Amino acid sequence: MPSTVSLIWLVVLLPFLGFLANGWLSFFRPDAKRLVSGIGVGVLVASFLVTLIVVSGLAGAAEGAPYIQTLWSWMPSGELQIGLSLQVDQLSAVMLLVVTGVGALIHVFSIGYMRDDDSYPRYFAFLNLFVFFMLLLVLGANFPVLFIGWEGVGLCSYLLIGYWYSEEANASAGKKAFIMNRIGDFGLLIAMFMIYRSTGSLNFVEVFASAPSAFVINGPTITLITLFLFLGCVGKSAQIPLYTWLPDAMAGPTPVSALIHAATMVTAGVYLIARTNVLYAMAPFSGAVVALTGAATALFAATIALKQWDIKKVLAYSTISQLGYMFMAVGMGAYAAGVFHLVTHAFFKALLFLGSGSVIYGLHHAYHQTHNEDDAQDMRNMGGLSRMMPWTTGVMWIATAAIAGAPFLSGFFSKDQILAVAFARGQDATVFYVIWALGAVAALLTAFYMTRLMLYTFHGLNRTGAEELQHLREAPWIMTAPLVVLAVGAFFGGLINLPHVLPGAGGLEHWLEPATEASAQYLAEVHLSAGLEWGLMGLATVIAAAGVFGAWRLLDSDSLVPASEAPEETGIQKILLRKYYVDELYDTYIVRPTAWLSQRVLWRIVDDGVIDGAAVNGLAKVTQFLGWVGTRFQTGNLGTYVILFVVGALWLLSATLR
Amino acid sequence: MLQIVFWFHAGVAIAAAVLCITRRSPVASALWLVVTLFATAVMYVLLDAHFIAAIQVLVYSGAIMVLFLFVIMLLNLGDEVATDMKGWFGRGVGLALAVFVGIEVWVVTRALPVDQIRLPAGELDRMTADQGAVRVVAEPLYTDYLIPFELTAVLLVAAIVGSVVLAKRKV
Amino acid sequence: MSALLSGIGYERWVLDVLMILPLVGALGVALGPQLWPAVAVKKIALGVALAEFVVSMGLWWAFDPTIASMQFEVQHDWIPEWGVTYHLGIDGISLFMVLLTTFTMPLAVLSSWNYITEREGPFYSLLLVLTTGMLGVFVALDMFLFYVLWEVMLIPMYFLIGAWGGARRMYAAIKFFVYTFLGSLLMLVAILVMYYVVGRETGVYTFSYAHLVENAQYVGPWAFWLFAAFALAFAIKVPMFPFHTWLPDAHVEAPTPASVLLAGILLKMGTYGFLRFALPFFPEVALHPAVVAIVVPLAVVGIIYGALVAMVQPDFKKLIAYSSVSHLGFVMLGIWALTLQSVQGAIVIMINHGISTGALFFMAGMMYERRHTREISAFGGIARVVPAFATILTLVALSSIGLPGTNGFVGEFLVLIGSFGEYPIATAFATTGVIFAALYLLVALQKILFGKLHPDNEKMPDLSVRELFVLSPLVVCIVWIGVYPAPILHRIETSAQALVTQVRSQVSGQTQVSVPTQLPVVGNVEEGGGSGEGGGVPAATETTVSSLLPPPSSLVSPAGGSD
Amino acid sequence: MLLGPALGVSAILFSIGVLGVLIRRSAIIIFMCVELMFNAVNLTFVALAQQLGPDGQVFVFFVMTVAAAEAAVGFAIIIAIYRHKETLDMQDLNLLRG
Repeated sequence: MPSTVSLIWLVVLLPFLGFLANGWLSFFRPDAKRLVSGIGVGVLVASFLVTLIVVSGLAGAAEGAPYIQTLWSWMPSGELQIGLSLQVDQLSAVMLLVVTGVGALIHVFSIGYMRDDDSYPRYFAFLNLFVFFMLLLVLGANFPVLFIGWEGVGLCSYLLIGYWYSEEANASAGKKAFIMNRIGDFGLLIAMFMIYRSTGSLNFVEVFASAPSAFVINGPTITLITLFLFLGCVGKSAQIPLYTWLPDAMAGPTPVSALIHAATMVTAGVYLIARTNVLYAMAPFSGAVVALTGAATALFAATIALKQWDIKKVLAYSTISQLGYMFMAVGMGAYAAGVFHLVTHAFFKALLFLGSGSVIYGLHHAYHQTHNEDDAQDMRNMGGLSRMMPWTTGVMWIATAAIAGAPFLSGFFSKDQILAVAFARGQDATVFYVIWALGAVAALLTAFYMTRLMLYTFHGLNRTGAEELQHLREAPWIMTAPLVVLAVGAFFGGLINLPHVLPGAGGLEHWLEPATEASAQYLAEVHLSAGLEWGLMGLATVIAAAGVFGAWRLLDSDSLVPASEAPEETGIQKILLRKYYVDELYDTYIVRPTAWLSQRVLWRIVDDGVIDGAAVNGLAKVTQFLGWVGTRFQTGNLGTYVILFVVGALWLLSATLR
Repeated sequence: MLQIVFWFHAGVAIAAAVLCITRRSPVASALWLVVTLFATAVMYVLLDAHFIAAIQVLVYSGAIMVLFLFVIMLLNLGDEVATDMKGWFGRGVGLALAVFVGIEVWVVTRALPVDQIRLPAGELDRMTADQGAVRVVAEPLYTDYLIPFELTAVLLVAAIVGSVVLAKRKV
Repeated sequence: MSALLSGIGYERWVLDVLMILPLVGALGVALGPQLWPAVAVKKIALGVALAEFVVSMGLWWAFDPTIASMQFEVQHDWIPEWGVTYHLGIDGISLFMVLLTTFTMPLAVLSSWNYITEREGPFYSLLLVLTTGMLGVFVALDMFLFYVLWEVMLIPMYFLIGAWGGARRMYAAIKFFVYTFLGSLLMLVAILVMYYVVGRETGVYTFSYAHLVENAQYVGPWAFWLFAAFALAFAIKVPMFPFHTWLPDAHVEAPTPASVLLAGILLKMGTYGFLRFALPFFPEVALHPAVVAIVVPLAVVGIIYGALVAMVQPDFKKLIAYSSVSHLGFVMLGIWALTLQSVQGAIVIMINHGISTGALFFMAGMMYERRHTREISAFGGIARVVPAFATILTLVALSSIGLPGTNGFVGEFLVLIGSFGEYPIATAFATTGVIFAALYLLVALQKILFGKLHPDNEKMPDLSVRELFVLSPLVVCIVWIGVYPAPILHRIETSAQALVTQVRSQVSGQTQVSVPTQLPVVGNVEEGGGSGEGGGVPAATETTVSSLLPPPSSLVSPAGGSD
Repeated sequence: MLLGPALGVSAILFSIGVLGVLIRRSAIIIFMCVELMFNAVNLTFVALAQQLGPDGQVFVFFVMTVAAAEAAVGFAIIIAIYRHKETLDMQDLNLLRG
């Protein structure tokens, strides 16, 4: 390995220093916004540059083995030796570039978006901390270090969702996210324990090396391990059934949604499965479960996104849906395709969120000027914004085209590859045709709801109100510049991994080969004739076009009225709007019964009633009663005492008689 | 002869004791108690305890009983009319218990295994004759029982101080 | 550093000094107002506590982590006729309990600075006497001395709760005292039985821990009952479900420093007792399937139950108290799994719990000082007015949740990974504790820190310098143990390994022990028609219990009358 | 040989003392009965001393001393009580009641 790769510790350290500095400033110099943004963005840019050096060093390396740097021994205990170790390989390099690159852009955007916030340093401190943990997640050389990052990003997500904590709802949303993540973490922990029990190690390299001998293919152990790992992913990446936190997480600042809840953290589950590809390859059943869950989530979330009015909620469900695609891919063993979609999604979804952030920012300012209390995120209050926000509209259309699958944009290639793999796998097992079909329908819906979002927001009649219209402006350059950069990425991102039928194909796939080759032996070769591949691409284009055209024809944005005047929804529309009532179901059947059990049964009955009341105080009562019986002899009358005394003396005397 | 004297005084002692606990007036009770004490003193003499008999008369009948009468008169209890005797039930219980006590005490004292350590017959009588009635008691008192003896002095001092403090009117 | 320490003969006097210094300090505090009226007693107490801490810090360097046996031993005759000695020593298991105690004491004194305003002299005196008792329990190597010190720490705590506590302090104090005393009396009986039985068999009547451990197999048929007595005493102290109900009352009513010591140190005595005494004395009983079938589920039930009940507590201190039940469940699980990782993890949790829960109690006390209520609902949105407090409370809560990177994770992870190999199902259930922990603490955090600011809280002052001094060492420890626990694990490892090996070897080595086959098995309760009213405690059948009892002849000569 | 009769008489006297304590309520009479019991015990001592040596007589001496001390303190208490309560009836004196 070239020595430049050993700089990897610096990549992790820089955001942490940023966190410390900004955290310090938030207490002692809360008004030093220039300094804060300088530090906050500076460390990220520096981290990105170091990442470039590291990755170029890695690219130049001859051997394929991952580079491992042990900073210090973390938890040494007998044969369990856990070091605080970083691992650089091709997979983590991709993640590194996404995290630091997209992260830096979002940091820049935040300077503008959060300009007027009261606790600006705190925001950047949290954001830096998030990047630190995210880097630790993707760089961890063993499961526990990955877990630090895994939980750490969850923590930052919690802190940033509840960033405006004065609103009860925001704090609740953060809490919900953390707890749902914790349910997933439970699975991850159990998986770790099982892995340690089977292989005697938790270091990636050792676990993967010993996996072929430690596990039986499709055996119960490996299946359980991978399913528990997947539970972790489900929590973190918001898949069915633990997805409900992500829409609520939109309570956080929009750049946070872009960074954490679209581009990086939520994709950690995909990363984890890609990282443990050997294990999943050995457990085809789990792989199918993953793929099916992904496909189901992709479709399910897409249907909900059809009917949401909150612009960020649409994007949130879209994110869940797109994550479903990624899980489809990694579940089927198409790790490169999954990571590819992860990368392209990071670009276009970050762009969509930041674009929506730009809209919300503009609207918010307009409302601020006119003291309007309306919801600045409801699409019914927007409309026709393209005139005021040409840049935002432009880049948003690029992102929409990318996500909808417009030919030759990034999303087109990445989504197509996933569906192609599913179709190809369908030749082995019919279930993959089902998955393909689900994915294809979800793709149609994606194109539809994204077009709907664009139409309602930027086109048609304006519904903001005349006075607000005077104050609507395009966002400052510090916000639009990152949008443009991301738009370039969203447009050309597909080039890194073109399909086989095109020249210069499979760049990312080749790059990732060292990280995924160990699993290749367990996976069936995916065969797809060139004609079929072209055909699928054509079909994807048709689907996308149908979605966009359908939205264009079916939706009548001119008939919309502002949110405050909108009539109550009915029927299937209401069900979709209320997200199939899943939150209510969870509340009725899980949250409330648990609370009731704890409060009424465990605390009041078991603790206060049985243990304390019956057992402990009961014993005390018995003692008290015996004592009371004793006091009955204490009349205070000497005569009684004398009689008792004589009786006692008699008894003692009689004891001496033989 | 000895037997007759003993039994006569035993009878007197018991009769006087019964009268003592049945008289209404405390003064009468006290005087009957004195009679019992005197009769006991005679029995002491018959049991070769001449010094103790003398002390009995001096200390008990003389000092302590005078104290009794003194207190009775001081508190003006002499002309008490209403009886302080308990009711029939109380008396029945008392009598039953007392009978039991008597039987048990008697049985217990009878059962003492004293044969091995018994002095030869008339030994105490001879010692009294040789050493004098006082020395028989005094010698163990000032040798073997010196420390208890001194402790009684402490006890008496404590009793004196205690009674003065108790009986004194609040300052 | 260690050369310097051995140069001043540190290893010869350190334990004596640690034991005596607080007593001298207590005397000084008691007499202080007469002798030096100008000096406040709390300053004397703080000085003594700090001196104690400084002296004990030397242990960190002087301790030799490669030795499994006792170090820094001191031994003096006490009652030679009965074989009672004043015998102290430290190994890797007790080292951190001692350091935790000396570390917590100055903070406890500092936290009482303004909280305790009346009868300061007695308060600080009791606090210092308590120190000696607590330290002594952890370092005593003589069962008699251990018992005496066990009681010594009980009495000051009774007075601390009873005299300076909250509204229901007498109820709480008496409950605490009676509960603990019940257990400790049973333990005394067990100690005496061991003393006589082992003495009779070996001819050496001594309370020496080493001697008793070596010859504990002579108790033979008594083992189950002796183990039960020890286990009950320790289980009450831990406290294990269902012996935990004294804890919420005592915690809630106790003044802040007493709560901290109660949670931070006293609870550890139970788990320490299991590690030091109950397991090494009676390994084959402790690890018998039937006993395991009781203890391990109880530990797991404690984890989940404590967390669930904590979730619905309206009183912040009570919430922390129930969370202690949950945390100590992990420790019990780790102890019973008896692998190196789980035991190390258990000890680390013991340290962590002292730090994190201690910090939580300190902060509950600070909240109480500001608002004179412990109701969670009285707060809300205070993060805006007290940012430093909010930051530290969040960090401490996260540590209690067991977030990786904080100390809480290290212990829980080691316990769970070590236990998983032994009891996979139980460990899986225990792992759900990480979800519930997040639940109750985040709910509380949200209600206290976030949401709308109540007008009553608008004037709330942020942390004072003194309070920062109390909390910052704890915060440093939380992060330090979270990211670099290796030095601590290193010091524990040899002793923990020795303990595991010793206990395990005795279990496998003694095949002729008759007790295990006769113990009641949870599964066949109905066999003897025992319609026990249930609740996890197996209703032993008539026949099995009587077969556990020593035969009548062995009541006189328990080991079978070889003499 | 007067040991047997003496012990018998002493048992009877003792029982009469007990009876007195049990059936009388006046503190001063009860006090007298206690003295009576002392006396009965002394008689036992003396009777046995004739057989076993003069140590018994020494004991009687001690008993008398203690009795004297007891009488002194006892009367002091009686006087104090009477001053306080204007009665010596034991049934009215229930200060021991908790």
